[in-house]
Amino acid sequence: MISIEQPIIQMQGVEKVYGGYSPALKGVDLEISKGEFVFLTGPSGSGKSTLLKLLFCAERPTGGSIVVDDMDLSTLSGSQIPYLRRKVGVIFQDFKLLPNYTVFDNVALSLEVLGLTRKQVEKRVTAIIESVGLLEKINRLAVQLSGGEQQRVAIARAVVNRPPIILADEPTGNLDRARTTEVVELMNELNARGTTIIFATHDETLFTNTHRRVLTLREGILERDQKG
Amino acid sequence: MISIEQPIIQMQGVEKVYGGYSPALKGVDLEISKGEFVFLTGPSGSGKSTLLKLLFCAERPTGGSIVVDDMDLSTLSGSQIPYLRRKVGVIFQDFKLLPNYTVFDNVALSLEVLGLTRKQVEKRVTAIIESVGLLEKINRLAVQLSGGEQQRVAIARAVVNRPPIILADEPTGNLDRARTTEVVELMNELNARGTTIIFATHDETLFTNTHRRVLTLREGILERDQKG
Amino acid sequence: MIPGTFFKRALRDLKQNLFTHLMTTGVVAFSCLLFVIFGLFSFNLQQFVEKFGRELAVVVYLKKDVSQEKIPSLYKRINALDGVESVEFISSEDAYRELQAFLKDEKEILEGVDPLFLPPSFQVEINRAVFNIDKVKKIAEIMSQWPEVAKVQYGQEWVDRLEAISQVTRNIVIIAGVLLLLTATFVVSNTIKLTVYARQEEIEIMRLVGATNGFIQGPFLIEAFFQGFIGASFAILVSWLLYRYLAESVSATPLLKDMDLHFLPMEYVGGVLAVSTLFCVLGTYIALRRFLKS
Amino acid sequence: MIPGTFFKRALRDLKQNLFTHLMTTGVVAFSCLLFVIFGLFSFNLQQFVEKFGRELAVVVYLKKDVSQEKIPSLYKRINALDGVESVEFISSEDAYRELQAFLKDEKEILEGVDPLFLPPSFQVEINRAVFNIDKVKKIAEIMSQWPEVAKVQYGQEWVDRLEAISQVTRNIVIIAGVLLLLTATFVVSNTIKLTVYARQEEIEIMRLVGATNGFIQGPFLIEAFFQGFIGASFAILVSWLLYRYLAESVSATPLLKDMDLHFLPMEYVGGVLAVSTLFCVLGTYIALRRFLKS
Ligand SMILES: Nc1ncnc2c1ncn2[C@@H]1O[C@H](COP(=O)(O)OP(=O)(O)OP(=O)(O)O)[C@@H](O)[C@H]1O
Ligand SMILES: Nc1ncnc2c1ncn2[C@@H]1O[C@H](COP(=O)(O)OP(=O)(O)OP(=O)(O)O)[C@@H](O)[C@H]1O
Ligand SMILES: [Mg+2]
Ligand SMILES: [Mg+2]
Repeated sequence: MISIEQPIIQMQGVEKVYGGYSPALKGVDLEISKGEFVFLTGPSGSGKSTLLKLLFCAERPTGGSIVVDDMDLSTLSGSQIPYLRRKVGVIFQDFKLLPNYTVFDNVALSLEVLGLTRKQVEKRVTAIIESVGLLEKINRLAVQLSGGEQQRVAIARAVVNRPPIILADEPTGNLDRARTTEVVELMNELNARGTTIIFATHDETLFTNTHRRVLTLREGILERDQKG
Repeated sequence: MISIEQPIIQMQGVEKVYGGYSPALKGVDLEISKGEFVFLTGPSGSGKSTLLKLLFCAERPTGGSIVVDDMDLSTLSGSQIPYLRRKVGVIFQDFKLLPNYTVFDNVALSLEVLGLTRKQVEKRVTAIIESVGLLEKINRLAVQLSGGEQQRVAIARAVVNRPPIILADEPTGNLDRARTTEVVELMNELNARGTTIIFATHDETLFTNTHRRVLTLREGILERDQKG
Repeated sequence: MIPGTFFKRALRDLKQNLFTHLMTTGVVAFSCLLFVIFGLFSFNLQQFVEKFGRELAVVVYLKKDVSQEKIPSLYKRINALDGVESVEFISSEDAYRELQAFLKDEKEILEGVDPLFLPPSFQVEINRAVFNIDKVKKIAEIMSQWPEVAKVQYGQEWVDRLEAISQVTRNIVIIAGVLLLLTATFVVSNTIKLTVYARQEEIEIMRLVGATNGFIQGPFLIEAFFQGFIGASFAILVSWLLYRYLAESVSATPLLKDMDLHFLPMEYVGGVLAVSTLFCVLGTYIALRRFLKS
Repeated sequence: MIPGTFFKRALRDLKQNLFTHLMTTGVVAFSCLLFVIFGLFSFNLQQFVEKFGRELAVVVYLKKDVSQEKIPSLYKRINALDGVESVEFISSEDAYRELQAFLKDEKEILEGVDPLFLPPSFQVEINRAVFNIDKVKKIAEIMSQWPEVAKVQYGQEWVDRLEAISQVTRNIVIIAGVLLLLTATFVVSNTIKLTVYARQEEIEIMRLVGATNGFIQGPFLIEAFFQGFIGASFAILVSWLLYRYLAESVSATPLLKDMDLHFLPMEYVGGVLAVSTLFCVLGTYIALRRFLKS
């Protein structure tokens, strides 16, 4: 299912050292094509989240170059970052929901920042919330949800604006088997429509029987790049 | 491995309705003996976290009675709650670490609230941090850790004061297979020393081949109580 | 970006953080109130000192033997001097009557005294010369050299004293004003900082989902505008009510009737409103900047 | 629980939240400063009015024909009256000399006037009778009925005016004081609330791991104690320096020398320290309570 198109993500010799500590990423070279679905795995603390954070400028690399959708992140000015982030839907490992916003408002935020009005977003937000099975809880505050429910809101928020790239950081850690399958299917569907997906996970069952490409990090080094 | 001793946790007709919403727990009857190791499973939003929250008075039941280690939680006064919580080590689903405290200080907090001085806690804290593999990061702030590392700190904090009861809410959701095995082994070891453990998880592989007791919740109802 | 969206979001924020907003508005109101009342006080003090100063006059005593005919020409010469506001002639008889009035019930002590024993004089009012003692001195010097003049008296001691008092008053007012301004600035900017910091997480998350700085700032700045404006308006209203109360109680006391109070001039009121609003908006802008630059 | 642990934790907290702590202390300091300076001002105003009042005297004019021998007995009788502070006899000659001194350069107008044309009198000082006009009236009435007395004068108009002024002053001082107190209370308690709310998560987590309320409150209350104490001390220091500066510049001005300024009495200073400290501790306690009861 790998479409051989132009690369949408390019990393060259990327290094990330968090001030004063040992490097979290060392010399990562990576190229991901438009429309690819890539799993990212590796033990706890190996640098998966760091790699993803670099791709939407939550962190800046301390070495190497990164190009995302023709934007060179090393020369990207601060005022350009929001426009990068609108192209990249991120499911955060710690969800990063606004606890006192409702489910609807949390998801709608992704569209509101684009300048759409409430009217315009209503339909799309409702549809995506339904697809993650939370329609009946649409008006609850995020803080009133269970862990798995929060995770699904985070997924909905990342995909609602149909970004060309989705970075999913452990998006099924709090979900039961059935829900996990649903999420993977949602990702497959989005991928089929052309979305590039990087899916960081510890759950080997998710990729062992697929033909997806699997990247394995170990102590900041891209140890293995197993094309599916 | 179920030791037939006196019950340490007793729930009778427990019901929990979060203000105005449909009930999260309905008529749960449950008895857990001292020294038992119980898995708690069920789909997302089925009430696992709610059940655990009731056991350390983070939430109060709206019906039924709960007795934990001879303390009747329905008559427990506010000033008694801290003493209940010192007997119950909780690994929170969302970790609940203090982001600007170091790993050491986060774990030490559990012992400091007992009135122990720094000197006294130092040895125990260091030992437990080493056992979760974070010794080299002991002086980092919690916010500077990866998701899995934070989860391990949360585990260390819950067990460092050797409580007679441990409530683990999805303690391996952010951990890789190897780390997960380590955590389960740590729990087994604590259990062997007499600690009662309730381990909420979605990961069926953790209990399918053991002979542990497994409780299954579905929509707030204790659907299945499978003695191992 | 449609401004309407900003207003709607500002409104939602307002509902969600009502307590904090009321608090900030309260802090702004109190700060402005202190400042306005202080302004009211020092403004009236200044008016009072000025009025008092304006009542000071230069008295020109004529020699007793100056003939009546010379009076009109002297009157004209004095009136022609630079800085003279008004001139009044007081004959010996007038002066005697004034002394009688001054002594009131003891006027019998003047029994048997020649009504003409006091010299005739001119009462000269100087045009707002209070704080310009040099001009008074110059005028006095010119007149004292005229042959018809016996003596020029201008209450030098009083002028000096008044000047000293107004100097000290001015110093106190300046120090107190600067202190108040510092306090208000410090307190209001801290309150703003604390409320913005309390929403740090919200700001961070908005940035992560692709919000521009403008999108994030918009509602904050709108809210800050209203906090500054409503707070100051409230302060002005309260101090106006206070002023009405004081003014009425002063004018109801017969002895203080001539001490009429004034409210602050419109420019000052407008200034307080403008500065308060601007300050809140700017303070919020600066507090936000910390979280917006990456 | 060992108090030492509390101090150590308070110290760690202080380091971690240094900025917030400095801010709170600053807010407390500014609030106290305003209050102390206001106290300084109204205290001196009151002293000034009182002193002015104490200088008011009742003058008893005797009939011109009263014989010298009666003076001592009259002196004693006046002195024996309830409320009389001191009595001074002024003979006709004394009065004449005083009038000469008063007229200064114009004393030539008294030329040819009989030095005895003024009646002898007693200058009676009333014991702090300023605000008790009734007592003055009563004394005056008693004395005016004695056959030797021609007239009793006590500047009724002045006493009334002074009373009216001090009434208005007192009103203004009370209103301003209440306002200041309200402002300080509001601002300080809000700052405390905001800083405590900012640490809500920390408090919640401590409770979840089994901390008692005392364990959580301890460091907060210790910090609040220091904030209140240091803030107030700072304010007192600054206002003392300000006072020194003003007092010096007043005494350096010859004309204002007799207007000697006073610093606040020790009780007031102690009161400000105590109230500030207590208020911070209590405010923190109340703000914390919201998060501690379950
Ligand atoms: N504070 C709250 N207010 C209202 N509803 C709540 C609150 N907390 C939980 N709920 C609801 O109660 C139900 C049970 O939640 P709970 O967190 O116990 O689920 P869970 O089994 O732990 O799920 P997960 O596996 O996703 O963590 C859910 O439907 C949830 O939406
Ligand atoms: N802000 C930070 N400051 C310092 N070190 C950090 C910071 N964030 C991450 N690290 C370190 O960088 C390394 C990689 O972290 P990262 O979050 O990328 O791991 P991960 O692969 O996502 O792990 P996990 O599966 O546990 O989430 C870890 O050792 C972590 O401690
Ligand atoms: Mg991670
Ligand atoms: Mg849960």
